Amino acid sequence: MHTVVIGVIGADVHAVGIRIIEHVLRKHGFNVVNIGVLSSQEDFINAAIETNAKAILVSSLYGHGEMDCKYMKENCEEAGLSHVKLYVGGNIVVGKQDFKDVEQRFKKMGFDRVYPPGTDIEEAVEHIKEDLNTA
Amino acid sequence: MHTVVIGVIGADVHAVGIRIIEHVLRKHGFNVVNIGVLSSQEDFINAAIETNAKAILVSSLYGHGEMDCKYMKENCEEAGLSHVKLYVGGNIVVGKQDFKDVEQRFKKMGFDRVYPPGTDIEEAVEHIKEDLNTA
Amino acid sequence: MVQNKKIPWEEFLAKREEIRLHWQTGQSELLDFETAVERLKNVPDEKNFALKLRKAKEEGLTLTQPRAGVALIDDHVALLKYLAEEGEADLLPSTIDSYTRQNRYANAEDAIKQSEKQKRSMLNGFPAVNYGVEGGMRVLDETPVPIQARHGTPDARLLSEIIHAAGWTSNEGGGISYNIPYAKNISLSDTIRYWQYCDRLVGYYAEQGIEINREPFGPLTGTLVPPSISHTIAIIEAILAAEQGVKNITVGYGQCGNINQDIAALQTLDSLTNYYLKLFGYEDVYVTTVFHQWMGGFPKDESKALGIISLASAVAALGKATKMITKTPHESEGIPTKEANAEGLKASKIVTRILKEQRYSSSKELEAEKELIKKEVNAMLYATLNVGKGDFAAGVVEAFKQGILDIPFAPSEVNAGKIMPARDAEGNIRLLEFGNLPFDDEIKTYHKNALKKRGEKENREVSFQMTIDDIYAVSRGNLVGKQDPLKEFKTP
Amino acid sequence: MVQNKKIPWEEFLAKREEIRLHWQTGQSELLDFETAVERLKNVPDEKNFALKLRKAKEEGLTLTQPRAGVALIDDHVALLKYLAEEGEADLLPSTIDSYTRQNRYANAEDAIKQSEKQKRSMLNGFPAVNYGVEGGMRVLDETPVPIQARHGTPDARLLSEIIHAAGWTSNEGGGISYNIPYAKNISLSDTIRYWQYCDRLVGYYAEQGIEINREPFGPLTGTLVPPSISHTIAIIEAILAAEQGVKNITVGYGQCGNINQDIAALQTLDSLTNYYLKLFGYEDVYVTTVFHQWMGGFPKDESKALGIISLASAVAALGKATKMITKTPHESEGIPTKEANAEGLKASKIVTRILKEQRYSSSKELEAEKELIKKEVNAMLYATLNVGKGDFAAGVVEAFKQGILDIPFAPSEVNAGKIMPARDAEGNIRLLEFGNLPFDDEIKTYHKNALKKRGEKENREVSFQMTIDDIYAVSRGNLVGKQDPLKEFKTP
Ligand code: B12
Ligand code: B12
Repeated sequence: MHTVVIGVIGADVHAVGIRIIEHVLRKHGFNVVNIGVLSSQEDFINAAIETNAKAILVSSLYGHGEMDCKYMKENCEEAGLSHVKLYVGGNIVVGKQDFKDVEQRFKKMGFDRVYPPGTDIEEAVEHIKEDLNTA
Repeated sequence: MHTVVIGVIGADVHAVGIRIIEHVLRKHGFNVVNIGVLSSQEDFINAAIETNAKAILVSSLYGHGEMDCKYMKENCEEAGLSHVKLYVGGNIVVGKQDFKDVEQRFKKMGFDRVYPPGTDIEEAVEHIKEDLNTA
Repeated sequence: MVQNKKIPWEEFLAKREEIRLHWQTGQSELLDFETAVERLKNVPDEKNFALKLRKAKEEGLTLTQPRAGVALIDDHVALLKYLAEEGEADLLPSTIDSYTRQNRYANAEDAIKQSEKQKRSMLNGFPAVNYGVEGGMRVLDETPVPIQARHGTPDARLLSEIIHAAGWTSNEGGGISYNIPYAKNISLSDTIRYWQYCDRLVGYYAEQGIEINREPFGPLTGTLVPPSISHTIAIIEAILAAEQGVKNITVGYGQCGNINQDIAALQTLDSLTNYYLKLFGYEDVYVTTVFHQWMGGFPKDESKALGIISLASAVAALGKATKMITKTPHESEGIPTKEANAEGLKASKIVTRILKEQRYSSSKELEAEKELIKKEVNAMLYATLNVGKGDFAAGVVEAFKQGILDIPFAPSEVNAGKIMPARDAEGNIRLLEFGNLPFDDEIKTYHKNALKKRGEKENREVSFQMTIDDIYAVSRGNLVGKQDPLKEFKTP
Repeated sequence: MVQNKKIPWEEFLAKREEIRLHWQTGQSELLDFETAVERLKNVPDEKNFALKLRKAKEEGLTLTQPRAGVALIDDHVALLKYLAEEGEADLLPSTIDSYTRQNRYANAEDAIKQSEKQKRSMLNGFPAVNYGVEGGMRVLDETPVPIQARHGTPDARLLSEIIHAAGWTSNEGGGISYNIPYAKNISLSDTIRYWQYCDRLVGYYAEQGIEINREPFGPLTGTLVPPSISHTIAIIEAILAAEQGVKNITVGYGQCGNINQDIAALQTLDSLTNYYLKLFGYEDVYVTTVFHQWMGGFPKDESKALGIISLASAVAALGKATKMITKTPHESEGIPTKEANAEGLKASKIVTRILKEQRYSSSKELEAEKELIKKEVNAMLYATLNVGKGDFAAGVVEAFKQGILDIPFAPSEVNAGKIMPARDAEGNIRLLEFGNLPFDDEIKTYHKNALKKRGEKENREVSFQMTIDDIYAVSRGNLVGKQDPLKEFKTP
């Protein structure tokens, strides 16, 4: 049973999506650590260390995601979490932007997978299973 | 008191606008000859000859205006009505087209003034007064 | 004198031979009844218009249907496909061009050629007669949902033959509704006879076990038509169709704008049509309703147009219309692009779906409006029957002559044109001039008082100027027309 | 223990000194009361938010107001101008960014710099504290209609000082509504105190003859909140504001989706707020209402989004909301472009204008829903007052602790989070789990029966899965969430 850390980063209080993500991941048999809204990078990293998580799912809805996620990969590596997969989704930038651009920016920042607004979480579940089982 | 012939050309049955045009032109003191809907070029020309009209207002709503108005200027000239001003308005082409193009096409066909969809008839009244008094 | 009597079969067949000569496509062997019946029997249920309407009514759904038609068949097919896929249209039309509507097939042929040359549609619709049964079959085969011909053709006999033989299972029109708003001086007796033919054709197919839907054109001139008037015409056309053997009829109504009046209209349209059909002995006709989104002048702004489209959709859904004809953000400008057409469809779709579980509650105001509509319809129907000496077909001709039936803003000279509508203070369509409508004093007083109240509220006289203001109102963003005090007329 | 008592003036002034030190812009001389009062007195009537609302209510109009805010002031001004001119917005906002909302002014400063460099807004709103009174003045002076700050700030004291001194005559927020949906673990006592301060400030200006509008944030989490719960919070916040001297209050409500429930909610929001204000001794408060267009997840398709926006506008107009906060076709994606924002505004505008003469008729169903809301609100208010030993401020803190007040899907740990909503068969929001809400058996049975009926209709159990389906429903084009039978969960 894989452990994944989920939460909403930065000064973001959108609480609905993460609750459903938790629910769905649990139904799929994951051990889910939900650190909730208004979580800092440190909160994610500490939770991942403590629970020996294999993946971190960062949710960001409110638009400041790009700034909040800066150096997250580097900070993970520094904390010894280079092996932990990084996912990000929600409305991760300000405004309606071309998603290919956005995806590239976040991949450059070190995220393994980047999801556009309104992604069906079931879709991501398939990816997580894939990524963690081959890892 | 100037006489103007108004009507709706071709196989077009849109009857509301022309009725209001008649009403407004009357209020402004014109002698209005309304030949109604489903009028051919000949109907317009005959009415203008009979009533010694100074202007013909062609209304076309249904989209076939461009075909219905072909050679209208030439036919007027042939009938000895070179001096009669030609106006056209309504939804005179098929679809939402750039109006500048449309205007040019109809001016080339010999129309003195060309009006876009939904033109306030009061606006045209000013033009008609201008054109007929200087003519 | 035209009569409401089923056309004898031999007479029909003789006429048919004649009509097939009107244009070369009439001679196609695919028009032979055996072939046509075979073809129609092979239309799958999900592409049968009549069946899809039945299902929707049972489920309480309001289906969406656009207007659409272009000159060239390839483009027409692509357009319809797009509207079904991207626009999620539940039903498809083929709007027929205006030359075809006037039986000017040679003009249409020219325009097809011109369109090919100029690579853009020079026609405001699809010239179905010119493309013939083969063309119609292709359109149906390449699209995923039922198809209906929508037009405005006084004499649609050849057109109707062609589309049904092609497998199209619905046809819009009627002897009154495709004459008075669409013609200048064609006799009503003629158009009623033409449409009796079209109905007889559908009746024939019904006898072969093929259910084809027929739809009188509800909104008429689309311009401030009081519900009772369009209802009366719809009910008469339903009766005329039923006599010829039509078993599946959709009666229509165009949005007025006051929600209470619109819901009252939709509810009574269904109940009264059923009531009078049964009363006059047509027991087994399946009746559905169609709501037309605002049929008058639209605002130029596309977002505002979508606002009106969505509002109309809410009314249709709450009033449980079986289907709804959608408009587009390009309405005020011209025939829409396929994208604009799909936009109107999608906005409509979500609103009807969101509201599908909801209904409009009964209220004092709703019941009062329904009562008024019922009384008015009843008065007009009985007066029509009376002057027809018990026959609706003869009655219609005479009733129009006398102004017992009268449609505002109609181009037809057959129409008296003596009534004048205007909105009351809440935006209900009332009458300013009654012409010769057979209304009693109670009804007339009701209208007069309603308009008087508006006059008082706006501090002006009740007059034709109100009507003019109301005609412009929606395109300028209001329902009840505002007088423009800046606009004073001066003589030149 | 926090109490519902007007803050003594000396205490207020002392606090004020402290707060002005929170960020450098707090030290501007324009914040001195004499200057600020002068400035506010010179705001022309047509730019006074409170007065424009009064006028609209008297005329029965529903005003439109967008959300809008960007990082850079030039862009912000241009944006607001565009929304007033092209979008025809009746009222303007300045939506404040999320760093400012968390009082992280240094982060905001960074983001302003980054935005300048990258030439695009890196903030989700306008950082009004960083731009100070001078910035706020410029925004008001260069735009044509009243301006309100809209945010979600638990501690908005400095922000409120700055915007009012700049001449902005309305402020959204409240000690509950800007805490529970917008924070994780800030104490309610604290946020109530912070907002008592903001209200006291408005009360002070009122004493100087300056009418400033205050608006509790109605929709809370925007996610399946039953009307009685948001009403209860709105009424308590109105009472808390009135105690501090606020005289012009707009209570709010977010569209649920069932029209009957929405209209019942709008009508009771107005009547109950007035009733309880008077009951508790606040006689001279002018109450208006705001309707929020659908606050949950939107569909991706822009036409569909406009469909929902227009439907919401119809409800607002029929329910006679004084104003309406509009959404945009970009809602599901991100902060809208100015064009998209104007599209939402224009669609909204025409619908409210078309319906301005119409009202929703009373019906059995409407009155039943109103009764239910009234009973529930009454139960929650009295239970709150009871645990507060007669004091609403103390009562709120205790009521949340005990779950007597409970908001679904709130991020705050102060909130019990024990209730669970779901829609009934007609799309009304009902409760699946009541937590510790002080409802009697009659009320609970009503909810249970309603949900049972839905369960029967859909042939499934009443459970949290319904709630999840309902959360997704509108974004997928329905109101009542459909279970997806294809989607079976498998364990990895
Ligand atoms: C009402 C209406 C109908 C009614 C007409 C009833 C009747 N007999 O009058 C009905 C339902 C019957 C109808 C039928 C059709 N219609 Co129609 N109709 C309209 C609609 C909605 C409003 C027209 C109207 O009455 N406006 C109110 C009056 C007051 O305004 P107006 O007509 O624009 O006229 C004013 C100004 O334009 C100006 N003006 C007009 N002419 C002139 C001329 C001059 C010289 C000047 C200065 C000014 C001027 O002054 C007038 C008074 O203010 C318009 C779309 C719209 N505008 O929103 C479509 C529209 C005109 N119709 C259209 C079409 C295609 C048809 C049909 C072919 C197909 C169909 N939809 O069934 C048939 C045509 C039948 C035929 N053979 O003509 C198209 C035309 C498309 C194009 N040009 O690309 C339109 C634009 C809708 C659309 N976007 O598709 N229609
Ligand atoms: C409800 C809502 C609110 C509520 C939130 C209540 C609460 N505490 O939860 C309230 C009203 C309080 C609110 C406030 C704000 N909001 Co808001 N909000 C929304 C809204 C309408 C719906 C969000 C939602 O609950 N959706 C339902 C859930 C189930 O879906 P979801 O959140 O998208 O999550 C699903 C998927 O995206 C995916 N997913 C999410 N994260 C991740 C991560 C990974 C790794 C994966 C694989 C998948 C995934 O799975 C989830 C479950 O299916 C959205 C717009 C929309 N989507 O229509 C705006 C929206 C998110 N909000 C927005 C903004 C700007 C704000 C505010 C700043 C301003 C304001 N409007 O007041 C404040 C922010 C406050 C703050 N500090 O965070 C913007 C963000 C803009 C941007 N990114 O450019 C949006 C997009 C609206 C808009 N277009 O302007 N909001």
